[in-house]
Amino acid sequence: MSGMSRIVKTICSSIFPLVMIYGLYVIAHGHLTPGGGFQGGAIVASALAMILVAYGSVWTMGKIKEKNLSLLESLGALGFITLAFLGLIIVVDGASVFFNNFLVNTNFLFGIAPATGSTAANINTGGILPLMNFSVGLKVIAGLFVIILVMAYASNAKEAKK
Amino acid sequence: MVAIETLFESLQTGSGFWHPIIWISAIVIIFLVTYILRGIGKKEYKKGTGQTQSFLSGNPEYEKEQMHIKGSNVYWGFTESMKWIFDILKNMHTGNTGDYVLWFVVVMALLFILIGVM
Amino acid sequence: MIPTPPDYTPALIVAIPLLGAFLTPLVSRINDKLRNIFVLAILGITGILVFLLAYNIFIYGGIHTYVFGAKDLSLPVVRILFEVDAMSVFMAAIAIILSGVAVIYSWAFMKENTGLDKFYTLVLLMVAGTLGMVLTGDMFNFFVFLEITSIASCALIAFWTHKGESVEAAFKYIVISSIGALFVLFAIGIFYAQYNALNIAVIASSLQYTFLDKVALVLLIAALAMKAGIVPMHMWLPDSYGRAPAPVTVMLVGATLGSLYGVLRVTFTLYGNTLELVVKEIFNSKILVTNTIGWSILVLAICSIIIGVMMALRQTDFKRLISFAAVAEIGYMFLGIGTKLASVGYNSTGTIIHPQHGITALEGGIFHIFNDALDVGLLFLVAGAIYYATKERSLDKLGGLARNMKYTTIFFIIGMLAVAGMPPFNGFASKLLIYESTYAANPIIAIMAVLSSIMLLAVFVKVLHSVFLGPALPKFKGVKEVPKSMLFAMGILATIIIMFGLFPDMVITYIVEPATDALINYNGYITSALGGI
Amino acid sequence: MIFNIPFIAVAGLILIGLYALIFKRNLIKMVIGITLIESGVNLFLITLGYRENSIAPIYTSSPGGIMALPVPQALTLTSIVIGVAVLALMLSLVIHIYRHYGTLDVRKIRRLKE
Amino acid sequence: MSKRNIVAIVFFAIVAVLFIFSALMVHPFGNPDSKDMDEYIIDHTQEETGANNGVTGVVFDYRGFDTLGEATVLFTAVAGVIMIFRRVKK
Repeated sequence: MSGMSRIVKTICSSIFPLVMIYGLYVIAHGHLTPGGGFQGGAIVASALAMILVAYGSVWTMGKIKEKNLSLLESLGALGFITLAFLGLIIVVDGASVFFNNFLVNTNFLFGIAPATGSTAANINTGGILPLMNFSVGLKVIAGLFVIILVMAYASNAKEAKK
Repeated sequence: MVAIETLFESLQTGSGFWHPIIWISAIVIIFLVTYILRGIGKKEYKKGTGQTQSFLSGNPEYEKEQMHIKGSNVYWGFTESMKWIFDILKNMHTGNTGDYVLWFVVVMALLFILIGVM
Repeated sequence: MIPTPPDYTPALIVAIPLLGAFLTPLVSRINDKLRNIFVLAILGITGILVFLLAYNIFIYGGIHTYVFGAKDLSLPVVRILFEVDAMSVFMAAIAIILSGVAVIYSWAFMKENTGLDKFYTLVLLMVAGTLGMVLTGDMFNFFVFLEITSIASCALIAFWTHKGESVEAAFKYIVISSIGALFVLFAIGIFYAQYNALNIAVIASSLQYTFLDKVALVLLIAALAMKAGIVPMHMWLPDSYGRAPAPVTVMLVGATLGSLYGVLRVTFTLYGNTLELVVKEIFNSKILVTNTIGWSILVLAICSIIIGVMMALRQTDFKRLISFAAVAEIGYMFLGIGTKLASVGYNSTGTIIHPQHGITALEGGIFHIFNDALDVGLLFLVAGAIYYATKERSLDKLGGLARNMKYTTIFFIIGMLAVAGMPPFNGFASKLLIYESTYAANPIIAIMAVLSSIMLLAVFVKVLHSVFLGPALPKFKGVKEVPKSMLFAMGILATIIIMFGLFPDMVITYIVEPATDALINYNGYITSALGGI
Repeated sequence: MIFNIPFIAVAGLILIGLYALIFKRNLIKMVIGITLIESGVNLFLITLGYRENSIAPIYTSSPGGIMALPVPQALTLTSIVIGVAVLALMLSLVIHIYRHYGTLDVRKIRRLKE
Repeated sequence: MSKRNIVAIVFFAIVAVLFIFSALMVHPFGNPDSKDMDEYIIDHTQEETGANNGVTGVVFDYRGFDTLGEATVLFTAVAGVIMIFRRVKK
């Protein structure tokens, strides 16, 4: 399929930034509001899938190769496991454990301890959880989109063969 | 710490013991005895005569390549005589994926009856 | 002289292969040879850690626990716990040996193929999944690693996508393994619903054997036994073993044994506390639940031994034949397990007793796990070498290869005798233990097992005759011996086989007996997790 | 007992999935069956975490009151992502099977048997 | 109605009956029996993980290793799909 009509393309490209921003919002506020890395990543990946459907897989594959996407995905996974290893390396009050939340309660980046009970949202809390959300979000965006892209391109190539 | 003398202890199986070193030495002794006995045997026979040629009951001898028995022909008699068992097994192994799941459901149901209900 | 491993070793054993898997796509952009070295180095580091841990546990005993994310465990157990006892490191050693051999083998075997970076990535992921399965102490974590192993193995089975059979085998494998994993997750949900816990030790300590626990037990045993490949749920196994590339098949053996470890964990640790205390009144005769499960496992085991051997007798595909032989070997392991479960009983005073022959049977079964991994792995590597040299997999077309491939023939003879349980190789020692203890339990089953073992030898004599012996066929004139690296990989396994065969008592004393004791002693497992608090 | 209607729905979903796997012949329908089983298990996990008139376990300007159990939601999240992965792999395998065999009938995709 | 379908229906019915019966045996919907682990998480997630969202606290802190495995599963699937659709030379 070589993309849909001009109307669809225009509407998709105008909706795309809004869905993208919404997904990034869900990723960034994963430790405060419902959502997180996986959900927001799925939203952004669905936006990309919308572009893929509108413009056709050949055009999209021409814009971005799946090799780069898988590279991006392994970068996200590396960031996640690196945060886990940092918990093992950095010693916070005697605890150096794999998956240790070494940033919480240190008034550093994301390190402010929230007041217990029903509080107002403070983006600067959560320790390494927002960072993990970012890496997982990157990973899910790249992963889901590369799956959709590769499968669409392969079935498209099969149709072209006929 | 691994004690080195445990290398040579023999394995107690409850109603006996098993020691590979003793077994291997026994095999070697038996081989030597057989070799000596073989040395006693007669050596003189006429080369190039009928004594050294193979005799297929008068039939002409085939080429070497044709005399190789293929894999599915080995144990032909066995499989032929037990054909009924192999037919049952053959019908059991349908390559159908749904049947694989069906076998799982069957075993699960039987285990339910054995463990859950009774 | 050998240093004691740090307490975070169990985490590193799983995390380092994962890190390597995430790094492999980046490394393979640089250079292919560098990627091969990198993968082997990752596996080497993991192997060193595994063997440090194994040495420490086998010699000094004890159970290593590691809590993720907190300094120490606190009640209630909300964090993921790794609990490593002798059985776990036993299985981890098997997995790491097989994967290292497979990687060395696939250097030459896989050279002509494309997409090798993904291949090595998936290999590392599969190793990580198997290691996590055997090391974890958390039910849901076990499920996650089970899924990692299943997905990676499925993708690797379908590596030769230009062959329809490979894709078909991969589809069957993913259907079967996802169903098994989903039912395992269902059982985990049942546990969570009743005890609000996911940790194995917590669940085992608070298990009450209600009806839902029976359902969960049935689901776990059925699903994990299917993934372990026991008759009549074995049909996916010859398909996927026979069509995967040879190194992948060797790692699949390790993954299948991981599911077998799951069965052991469930029957002996998770339910070991309760099963022996529950008595059922059937026709006013008191029957232990353990004996019911043990006898059902015994029946399945003897069925898999006989059917596996009979099916192997009529196969003409080399790897498929070895796969059915592997089904029979799995039956021997389940024979040991079932004999142990069925042998528990009352004595005259009405107290529970564990007879010696049951424990010997379990020892034989656990020893046979290692032997089966080595022997079947070596045979699959030999089959792959034959395919690499001749591009031919049917026994009807092969013949007379012993002239051209001497070392391969020697390795095949070693593997064949070891699988068939001929002295002085390792298969004999474990099968001897299984035979004797099973004879004490039930003579007929022992006799069937011995006869099937003899038929197994006959099967491999057929392979030896039709592949290696016989006149030199003209179309195999130019066949040469396989490269050095493949021979080296086969040589590693053959060396371990001969070592285990020559010194069985040391292996039993220092490796198998600690694993058996760790498996039987479920209270130790529970207290080492929860005793510290 | 009447409060257990969600659990009966779980059992029904799993049974429908098993039915599709055993009796249907189209590979896509079998994939749908596996997805149904997975949805049933996810529904089971998520219903375990529900408490009567409870709110979501989020403290950000929460009205207060008892909260639903957070662990089953986390487990369901994990198992959903795993299901997506399995589904993607199965569908790509189905595409390849159709390329090689020219059919999706499971009775004809039997080159590996006996 | 082939023989296979009859056998299938019989065993399927057994499994169905037992599943529905066990569904009735679960605790009543809406009030679980024991919930100490989740109560602990609900009480301590803010001071231990610093997250207002309890689910995120569980996913990334209490059970972070599961999340690593989950991310690994997605990574595995992506690698598998790309590998399956790669260009093979026959």
